[in-house]
Amino acid sequence: MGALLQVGNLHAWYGESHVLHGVDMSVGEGEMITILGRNGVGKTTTLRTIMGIIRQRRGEIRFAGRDMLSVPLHRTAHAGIGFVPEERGIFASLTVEENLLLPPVVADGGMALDEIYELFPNLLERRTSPGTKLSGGEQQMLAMARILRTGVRLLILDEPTEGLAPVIVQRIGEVLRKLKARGMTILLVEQNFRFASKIADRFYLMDHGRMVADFPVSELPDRMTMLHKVLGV
Amino acid sequence: DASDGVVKIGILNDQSGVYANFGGKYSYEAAKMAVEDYGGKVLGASVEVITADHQNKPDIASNIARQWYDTEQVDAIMELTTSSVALAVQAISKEKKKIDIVTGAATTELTGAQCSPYGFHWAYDTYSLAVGTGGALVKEGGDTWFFLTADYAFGYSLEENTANFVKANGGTVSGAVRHPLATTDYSSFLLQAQSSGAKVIGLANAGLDTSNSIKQAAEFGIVAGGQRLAALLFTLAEVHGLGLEAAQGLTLTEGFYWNRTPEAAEFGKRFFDRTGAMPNMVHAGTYSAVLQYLKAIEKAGTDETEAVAKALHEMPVNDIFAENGKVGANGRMIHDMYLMEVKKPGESDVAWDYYKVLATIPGDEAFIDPAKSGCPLVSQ
Amino acid sequence: MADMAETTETGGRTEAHSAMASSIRLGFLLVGLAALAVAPAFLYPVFLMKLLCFALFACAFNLLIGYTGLLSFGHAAFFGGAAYFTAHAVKEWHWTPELGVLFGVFGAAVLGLVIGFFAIRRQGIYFAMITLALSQMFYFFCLQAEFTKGEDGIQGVPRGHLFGLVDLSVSTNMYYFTLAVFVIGLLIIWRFVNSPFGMILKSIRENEQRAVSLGYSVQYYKLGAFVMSAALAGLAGGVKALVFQFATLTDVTWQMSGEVILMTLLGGIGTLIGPVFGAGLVVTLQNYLATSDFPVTIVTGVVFMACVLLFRRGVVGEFYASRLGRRLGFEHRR
Amino acid sequence: MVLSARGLGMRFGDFNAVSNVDLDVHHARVHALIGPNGAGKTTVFNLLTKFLTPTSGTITLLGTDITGMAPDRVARMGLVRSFQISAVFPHLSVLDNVRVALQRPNGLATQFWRPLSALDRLNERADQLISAVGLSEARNVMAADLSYGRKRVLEIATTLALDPKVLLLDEPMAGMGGEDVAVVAGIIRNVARDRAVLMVEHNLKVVADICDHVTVLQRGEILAEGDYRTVSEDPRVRVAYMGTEEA
Amino acid sequence: MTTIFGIPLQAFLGQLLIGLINGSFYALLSLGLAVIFGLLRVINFAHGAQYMLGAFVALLLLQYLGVNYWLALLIAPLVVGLFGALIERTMLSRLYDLDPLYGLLFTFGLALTIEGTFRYLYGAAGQPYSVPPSLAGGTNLGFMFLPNYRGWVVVVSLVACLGTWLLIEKTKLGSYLRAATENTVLVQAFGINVPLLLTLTYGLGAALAAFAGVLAAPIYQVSPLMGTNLIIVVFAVVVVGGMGSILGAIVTGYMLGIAEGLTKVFYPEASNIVIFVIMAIVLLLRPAGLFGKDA
Ligand SMILES: Nc1ncnc2c1ncn2[C@@H]1O[C@H](COP(=O)(O)OP(=O)(O)OP(=O)(O)O)[C@@H](O)[C@H]1O
Ligand SMILES: Nc1ncnc2c1ncn2[C@@H]1O[C@H](COP(=O)(O)OP(=O)(O)OP(=O)(O)O)[C@@H](O)[C@H]1O
Ligand SMILES: [Mg+2]
Ligand SMILES: [Mg+2]
Repeated sequence: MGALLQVGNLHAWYGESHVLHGVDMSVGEGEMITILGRNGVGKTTTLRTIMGIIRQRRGEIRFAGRDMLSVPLHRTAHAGIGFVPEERGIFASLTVEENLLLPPVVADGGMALDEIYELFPNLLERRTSPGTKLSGGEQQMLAMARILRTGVRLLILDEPTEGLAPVIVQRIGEVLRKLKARGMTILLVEQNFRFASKIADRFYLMDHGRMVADFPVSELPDRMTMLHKVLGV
Repeated sequence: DASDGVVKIGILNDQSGVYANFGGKYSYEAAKMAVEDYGGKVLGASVEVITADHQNKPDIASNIARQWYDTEQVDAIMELTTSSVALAVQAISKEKKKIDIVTGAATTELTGAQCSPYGFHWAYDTYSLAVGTGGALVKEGGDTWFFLTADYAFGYSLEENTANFVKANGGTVSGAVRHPLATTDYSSFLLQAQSSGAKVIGLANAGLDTSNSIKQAAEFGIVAGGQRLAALLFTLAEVHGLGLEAAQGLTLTEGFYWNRTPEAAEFGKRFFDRTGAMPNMVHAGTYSAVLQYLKAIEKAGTDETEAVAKALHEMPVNDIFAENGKVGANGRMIHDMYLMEVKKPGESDVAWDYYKVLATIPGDEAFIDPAKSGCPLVSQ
Repeated sequence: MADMAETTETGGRTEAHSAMASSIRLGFLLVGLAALAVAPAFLYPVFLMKLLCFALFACAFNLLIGYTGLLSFGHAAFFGGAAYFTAHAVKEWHWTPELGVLFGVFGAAVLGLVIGFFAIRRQGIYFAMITLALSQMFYFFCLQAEFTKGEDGIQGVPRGHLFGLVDLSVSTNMYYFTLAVFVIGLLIIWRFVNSPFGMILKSIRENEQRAVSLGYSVQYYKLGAFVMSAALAGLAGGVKALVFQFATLTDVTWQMSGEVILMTLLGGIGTLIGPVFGAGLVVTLQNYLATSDFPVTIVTGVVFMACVLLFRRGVVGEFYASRLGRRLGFEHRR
Repeated sequence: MVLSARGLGMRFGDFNAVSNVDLDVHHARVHALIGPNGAGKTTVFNLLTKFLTPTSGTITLLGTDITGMAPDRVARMGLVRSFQISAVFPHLSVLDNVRVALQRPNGLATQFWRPLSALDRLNERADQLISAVGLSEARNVMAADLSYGRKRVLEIATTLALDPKVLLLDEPMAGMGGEDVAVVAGIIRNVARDRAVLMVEHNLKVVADICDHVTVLQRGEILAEGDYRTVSEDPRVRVAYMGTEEA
Repeated sequence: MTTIFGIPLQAFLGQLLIGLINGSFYALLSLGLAVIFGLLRVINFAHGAQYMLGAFVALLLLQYLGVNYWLALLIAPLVVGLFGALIERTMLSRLYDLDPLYGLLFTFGLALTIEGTFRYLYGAAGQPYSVPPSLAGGTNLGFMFLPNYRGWVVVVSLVACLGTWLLIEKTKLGSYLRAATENTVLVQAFGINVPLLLTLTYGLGAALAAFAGVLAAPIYQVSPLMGTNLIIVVFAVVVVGGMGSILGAIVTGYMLGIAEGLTKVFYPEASNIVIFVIMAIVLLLRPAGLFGKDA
């Protein structure tokens, strides 16, 4: 069986500016992958292009064997991909609970509401307040929690730990591990290297709109000098 | 003889805006009928009618007027719906020494302070409407009045003129309520009018405002309750738009009714064949103005402005519109006006047969005495 | 770092480019002015004057929408209001034309201050609706006020003698007076936009909150721009009253506010001379349609829709953005 | 002491976002405000800069009571903040972004009669600021075209342009790559030499490295205060905020 | 006799009721505007034209097909709603990524076109549409003669307003709509067909306007101009209410209808500007409007 997500020679543009210059990557079923890279190399763009949010794209995107290039944006989720954007995208006019219940369930196997509240007690406490009245961290939790209900197979996360307190970061790490244990596939962009290094199975290193390295966690120690040079970590 | 071998008449009015039904394209049609009826030629020169839509904008109107006079050799401009346009174009005509005959605007200013030696006012004005409805109706027994007045100069002058005639004829005015222009709902005002107990409710407004007041008065059972509605500026076209069901019993004054005389009826039918509507006083007035203008050229033996204006001032007007009409020194064409009542649905047997003529107001009563008009051209 | 190097290079090129661009622009400007100077020989002067008045009006409007992002739906109040003020001052008080026009400008500015005071409390569409509502109030005022003479309008306004010397009832004199006012108005707008103040306006349009946190009293800047725009619209309206020798209700209706938006949109929002072209097109179109069988409102409406859908940048804006325009060194801002 | 708050409180409906917070910010010191998400840090910032009006308490800036003042006035008095979500003028170049910030303090904001070139005299200072944050190569790039991290750096540069007496930074390092973090930490350290800095930051390494004083907030109240070592050893802080992780 | 501010109590009650009736139209129209604005961020300038279209469709249905009022009350909103949906799908939807002002300008052009076309075809003078026979006549309430039809207008508009409010605030569909307002792309990424939702919304808004139009047809002359001036007043209503809330639009609609009605008694000259004056005052005291959420 091939990879769950297969990306080949992917190009993408913002208007006339060419941002992705042939991204190749593959994500196996049940894997947790982290994309590393400096600011502005195109990590977010990669995720958005895979989701189909950026439509100016060329190349190959296959999900579970299906060509995604021609799939309209609102069908991507139904194919089984869930997305948590960098800016979180909490809806101000909806309460926390309405936010939670918003994305339609696309397949069986999603979490129940109780389970979610158990994982994120803050949300339970504030379930009736408007979404954007949450603090930054609470919003991040809500954004993740929201997707867990839907039963998607691949979870795409853009910098889930940005702006979060260390305790919460730890908690998110735990959640991600639990999700992985349930068989969910996770693709992650992360600036917080320390966090990423603890949970990912495999890494891609991105530069100038391309993947420049690809290695499993086991090779991490050997790669440290290189990473240090490129990322400054 | 005609200076350039052709006599050109411009019909300038609103053809797409709020007054498009009042005169509009049909006035152009009426003008063309007049030319045809006259034989298409005067003093051997062919007569041409051109038209433009001023969109109710005085600046567009004056641009067109100037261009017509300066570059298209237009000899006279007529119709000129809306007083701001009529006054502006009359000023230009005066400056350019050209003839204008207004049939579409109501303001008495045209033959008052802003009169012109070459400017004429046909058909009607606010004064004549007030005399007709205010004066004649009191004699018919409508002696207590309540006014529903559009809250701007036009409304005030209609109300004031009418009230004066009501009082002069022994009637009383029990009150008035001012409504803003383009109000949609009149029920508040109508209730006030209803509770005043006046016999006549005078509608000193125009166009859609009047239509809506009349329609809602019917809804609140005002006419059925015994009060009488008098519209101070309302024409056949609008009665048609309102329908007899709502308009029945309404009193109004017009300068023309197609079914009043056989000649008028004959004209009306011909007009109807061309337009699908019967003429009102603006259409018939435009017909009359064009015809009279051509006759004046014939009489003067030239289309030169001074001579034609002189002839227009001197000649009596006799056509389907006016009987023994005469033109005052201020440019006002003085003719009879008619007080009408709108028939009930059952009383009307022919299509467009809407009016009963209640009274005829002789021209000398209906219009301001030129000597008292305030026109500087008249020795007071 | 390769891309950075590239941007610096482009930066350098842009500077050389912009030097060339400004000389080309200057060339265009001179040609345009020369054309206007000799135009009365070929075109109808009153028509030209009307065009210049509306062009200035549109430019004044554009000052607000194009450079501060505020869409006013009530600019007719300033244009038509000033026409009334000027007409009244000249006709009833016998002021000289230049004083009459200044009075119109002053009146429009005061009106702008009042309307602006309320309107700038909200942004975007709300702003548009508030200006619309308040200008509608002003319309009702004009309708009922004594001095406007209701629907007759103030008629027969004398053009008088400029500075007591030049007889403006001579068409050519009036034309060059109008042209001079137009050029001065345009210069004022140009300077205003390309000034330190203009820079702050631009930044407010970009990110209002940030401007506040940098210590700018955003409301005052917006109000300043609003009053400036109102005053210039008043300048156009005042001159128009002299050109046509009347002031009527037409110029204070909300349809007029819509028209000036159309002019600006058609010519190119945010371009200095776009509105001039837009005004030219609309005025010509209206004049032409007056004698055709086509209903004006439908055509106006369709042009409006087409403009928004198909060429939002407007005639001039599209030209700037086109290959030729860019080759000539123009750049479109928005 | 340049900025101080006494008994600061903020209610949203029946929710107490901030209650009874006393805060003293001193000249030439970097003061960190940390705490779990939702503790009320951003709200405290909003209160101090007057973007929100406190439901109770007073705020004093340089000896003046600013509790009832408008935000732009407070900014002009020298209290300037950055936003948690990056705030730049997207369609202005990096240079213009900084120059806009410089205009007002240099009295070049209201001149509508002067040409734009009048602003050229700000270039020198602007370039200094731009190079101080390492954006020199991007000087003529539009802010919108910068990556997220670089936008944040630019924002700090514009904030510094006001030469504020008190600088409030809301998570300046969030979303920043490792190399930028070090640079920005250096910048902050540097600017704090002659002004007061109050910052919210979750990156504990940065807090440990550059902050002189730390206030820990929890549920809108002050949980602990002191230098980083004292605070980080407080067991309550470890439970509520830091978790088991080492900085 | 009891008097209030010098007006007999009876007359006062009558005027209050009339204000409520007019408020019904304001409420229906501002509700439609609020729905469209809330979800599409478009100020629908064509709302007045769509109101007029509703009345005209009813009129034409009667004239050419003999369709009665009750059927027209269903068919006309449907027809106009479909027309709106078509416009949205083919044209308006291309403007969502742009400044919301373009939506305003587009619908302004649309309004001109629709009104111009009807003026061209049917002239500016009104045409009559009669009250349905079952609602003809009136009831003497003691303090006034209330035409039955007007009573019906109040009731039916209340029902329509309440129904719409429930749909948007209390249903799942409503929460999709509200979310889509804020971040179309993300809602789509969650698997919801947002373009379809928006089309439906615009259709719904237009249908509400048309519904009000059919209701108005028997009261006012059916004229191409009937919506032109109304729309500006309704804008003011919306500013007073604050665009954040659907409920606000409804309540403010009724309130201002009543305020206007009372002005017609106490100071009739000001009755057309009273709403604008209230707007100015509200803007001074509460810039976000009476029910607006953003301060
Ligand atoms: N909307 C946009 N329009 C034009 N260019 C953009 C846009 N968004 C991003 N870019 C550019 O595309 C490039 C890649 O951006 P992207 O957001 O994918 O970077 P990133 O790797 O996610 O960075 P970060 O770690 O800062 O989030 C950057 O150079 C950025 O300037
Ligand atoms: N305008 C508001 N209305 C209601 N509640 C609010 C409002 N603003 C903030 N809150 C609530 O106040 C609490 C404090 O929020 P704040 O944004 O200050 O947290 P924070 O400490 O900055 O968190 P983070 O580190 O996640 O940014 C949160 O629970 C939030 O939900
Ligand atoms: Mg990113
Ligand atoms: Mg925060």
